[in-house]
Amino acid sequence: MPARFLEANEAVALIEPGSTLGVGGMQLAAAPMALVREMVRRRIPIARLVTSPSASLQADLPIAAGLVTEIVSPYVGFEHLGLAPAFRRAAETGALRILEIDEGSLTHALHAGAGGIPFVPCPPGVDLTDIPGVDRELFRRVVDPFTGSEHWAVPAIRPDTVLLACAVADERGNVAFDRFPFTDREMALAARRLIVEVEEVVPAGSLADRAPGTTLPSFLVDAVVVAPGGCHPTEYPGRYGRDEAAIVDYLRSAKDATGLEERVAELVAEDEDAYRARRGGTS
Amino acid sequence: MPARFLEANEAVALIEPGSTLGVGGMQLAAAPMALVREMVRRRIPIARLVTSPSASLQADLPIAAGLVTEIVSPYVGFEHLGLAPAFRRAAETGALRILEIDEGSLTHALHAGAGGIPFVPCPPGVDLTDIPGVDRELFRRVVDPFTGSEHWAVPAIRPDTVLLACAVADERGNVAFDRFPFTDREMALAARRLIVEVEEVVPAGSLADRAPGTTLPSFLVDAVVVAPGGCHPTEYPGRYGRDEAAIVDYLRSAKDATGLEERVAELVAEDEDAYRARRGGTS
Amino acid sequence: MTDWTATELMAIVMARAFDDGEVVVMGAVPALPMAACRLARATHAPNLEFIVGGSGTVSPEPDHLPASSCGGDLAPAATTLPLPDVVLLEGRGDAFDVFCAGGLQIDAYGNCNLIAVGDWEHPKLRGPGTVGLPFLPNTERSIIYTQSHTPRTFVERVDFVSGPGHPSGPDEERPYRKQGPSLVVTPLATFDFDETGRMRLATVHPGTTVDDVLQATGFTPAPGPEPTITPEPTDDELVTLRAIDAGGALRR
Amino acid sequence: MTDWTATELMAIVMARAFDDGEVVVMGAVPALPMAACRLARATHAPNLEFIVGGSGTVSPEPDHLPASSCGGDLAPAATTLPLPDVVLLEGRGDAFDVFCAGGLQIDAYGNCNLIAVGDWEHPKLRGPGTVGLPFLPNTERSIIYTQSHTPRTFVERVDFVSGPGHPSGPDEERPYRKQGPSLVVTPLATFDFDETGRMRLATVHPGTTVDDVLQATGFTPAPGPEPTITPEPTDDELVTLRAIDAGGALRR
Repeated sequence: MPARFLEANEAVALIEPGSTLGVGGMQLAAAPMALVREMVRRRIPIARLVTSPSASLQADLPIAAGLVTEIVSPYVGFEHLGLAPAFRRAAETGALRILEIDEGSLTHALHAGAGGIPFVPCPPGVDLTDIPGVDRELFRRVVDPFTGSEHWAVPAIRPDTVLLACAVADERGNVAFDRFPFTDREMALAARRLIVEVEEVVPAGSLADRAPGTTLPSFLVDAVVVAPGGCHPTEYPGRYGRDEAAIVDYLRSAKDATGLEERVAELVAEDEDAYRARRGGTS
Repeated sequence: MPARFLEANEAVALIEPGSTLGVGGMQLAAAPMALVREMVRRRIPIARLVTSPSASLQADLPIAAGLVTEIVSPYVGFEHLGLAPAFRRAAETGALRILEIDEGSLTHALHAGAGGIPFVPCPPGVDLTDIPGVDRELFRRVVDPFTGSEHWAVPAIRPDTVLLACAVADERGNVAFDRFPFTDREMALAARRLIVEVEEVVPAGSLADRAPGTTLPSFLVDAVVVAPGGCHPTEYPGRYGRDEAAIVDYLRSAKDATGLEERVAELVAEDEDAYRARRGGTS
Repeated sequence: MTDWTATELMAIVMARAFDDGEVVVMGAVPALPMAACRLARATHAPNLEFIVGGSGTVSPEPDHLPASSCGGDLAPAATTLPLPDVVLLEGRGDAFDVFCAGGLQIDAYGNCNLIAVGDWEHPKLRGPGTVGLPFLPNTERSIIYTQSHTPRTFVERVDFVSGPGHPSGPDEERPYRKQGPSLVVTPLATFDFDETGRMRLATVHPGTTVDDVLQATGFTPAPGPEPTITPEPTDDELVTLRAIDAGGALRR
Repeated sequence: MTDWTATELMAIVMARAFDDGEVVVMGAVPALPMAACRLARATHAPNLEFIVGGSGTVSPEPDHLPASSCGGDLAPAATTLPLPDVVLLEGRGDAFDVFCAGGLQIDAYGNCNLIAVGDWEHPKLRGPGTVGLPFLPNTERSIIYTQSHTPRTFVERVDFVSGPGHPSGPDEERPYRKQGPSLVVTPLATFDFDETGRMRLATVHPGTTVDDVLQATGFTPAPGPEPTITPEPTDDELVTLRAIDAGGALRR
């Protein structure tokens, strides 16, 4: 069926409270913040948050709002701008369970989830770290039936719902990425339910010239939310840059726990239109 | 290092006799025939031929020439034009060892080879077929350490050399696919040595606008051979169609074994320029 | 209009079997299932989507019916999935609704064989190979079609299962199987499956008798309701199909 | 010219350490290693290629040094690898020559820690996470760099190994390890590694004393040849670097 075009509040209502949520976007780019903000406004609790190999505000904000019980992420931070304040505090106080994982194991686990592959033996590398030793949930030993050698393995990951930011949707709900798909397509293919925020809608047929691997057909997309500039304060590569002042402001507010709480309260008190008006137009 | 631009005869000389060779191209499209023909002319023996999920002449011709000991392929045929005569005869006479595999298991095995992943447990489906039961080399049982359930698994596949057809190379040896990459990129990433035939060479920097997933950087490419129309008689999608008359002619010649032998002898007696002149220009 | 070909009727019968909103996958030699999908989209199933084999094209609408599943003439398409993604989704098992498949042999339980007739080690006829048929059980249901309705094609038991059908006995456990094969379409007739998973004759095409069909079938179909006559193509179906098949691929 | 910054010197030292034809990978906050790669390409290593983190861009040449590894300003690039392909190649282990990495903690054997200072369950400082550092042993060698040369960063033993360095004893078997960490670059000095895999002081930067470096280092480096003074940037290196760093990212 063609994807449905929904408002952000309708779309995030599809997230089952207490389920596993995947959020796309990498480092300071392409975070589906319009959807994440709406989820925070509606205070939807997330049992397990799965991120891209590197997440920033799309992980830190829901953690700041106290909505996340467990996280599967190889990185939550703000690159040159600093550490992730809510993630860090929650980790240090024990308020957040961290399922330690690295970029490779996560990418392969999502690929396995996308393909009905039950688990994946890990390539060399992670076995020389302390990562697989801290938790038996994501890493277990397996014997290669062809060689007899032993490896760490990770289970397939299939988030119940995945939130992504894409560049455009056509009128039928096919969506397209721009310059960098990151691991967002793997997460999309692994999703049981996929919600995509897009910068704009284009006529049906407009995506026909896009290269394979830069689009997702509508039958994989459950809902499309039109949210121009919705990645703010992260960037959408090639469309608009990140708002570093807004990110720095967020990080500063986190100097104490109440500062972050105020930020979350501020967000909850307004809708996305008000947010967009307040921050001014980056798009 | 930037890829070297070589003549076809120099490039195929990189194939170690008796090694594992991967050949790209899917069904009747994008078969790297200029390279395969040159390999046949030089009578390079292949211990194990690994194909895309569906191969045609790039598999049948080396088999017709008696160069192939074993094949790993989910399909060798000519779609609407008929069965693969040399493959069929060699299978029926026992002259060729077939390592039975399906599209999914092969694609996952190449992906594993590309990623240093030792083996892959198979998704559901192949376990309900007779395929895993006929040979222990490509399929063995493995227990999922997370659930305890049993699955078939396939080992990683890394061809010693891979031959592919791409659309273009830039002057530094970066290469680009056009409309359909098929599984050629997986095979390229799994290759220990990669030889690419291209339709044309474009200036350095020309591929900068190509989408991720439609190019391969030069450091993955060992040799580039410029061979316009080199996929003949298969097509290069979007550049030229297949020469069905030439394919049908090949299939007809195969009515008896000597007919195919004559075809191979004809090919060996001429170089690629002469071949190109004889067939006339499809490009 | 009555001058339709058996292949056109097959396309029309398959088109009728698709529901709106379904996602259909097909493999090599896609003209017939592709015609069926496009006809369904043009009539009762505007939201059906279909994926053409190795190309990964999604619902392409070229001005003719391509003979190959990987050709450059599979354009334009709304989007294109890289083939490895199609493979992933076939394994995932909840992305596709209908798989259109066939075989050198098709048996009474809907198992398909594209690998070998006779003993696998010493085949009488070596087929091309199975490609994606092992993924058949992962789609919600499958439609089997063949243009060769003979006792050599329709056998009691395939010599090699390369595309799994229904379990053919209580000892066969298939825990994740979905509906499995639901329809078989040939130039002579259509079959469905009874509750044991055995094929039974559903309809015979106009001009064909039940006896013709049984003679051409290498096994005894399960008993079932009296076969009916396959409804002829309507004028609307034929006109629409021929606009899709401007090149006459189904009329040769 | 003598008005270079410590960061510029670090970029120049790293650039000198690259060989022509090598393929370099880097992660988040790429300005410094990217500057080094571009400087190397512009001087002695025209065929060096580098991949910038999550973007997958190969040898991008924008008119400045981007602060983020995933930004749209990483353009133009000759080609771009999808991130999942970079991950595959990192696991394959023979595609990349040099990995540029760092850590919250770096220990005497070149192990890096981006995960947790203190006990993992109750960390004193929780780091962002390890991203791709577990793939460090799969590149031919690695260059470790950090702008924080303090006893808290340079420790005898990291609290958590998230980026493997040299085996730190005979009981540690690392069968597929390659050269491992080969160079450490800080604002004060450079280190290499002795045959046991332990870090030793190689050069101290102009204006810094050996004592300064030892005071800033939380472990005793292995004995080795007398440290020399890091060669100052040449005029050519500085001019070329500043053309690459038009935005002055390394001068702040």
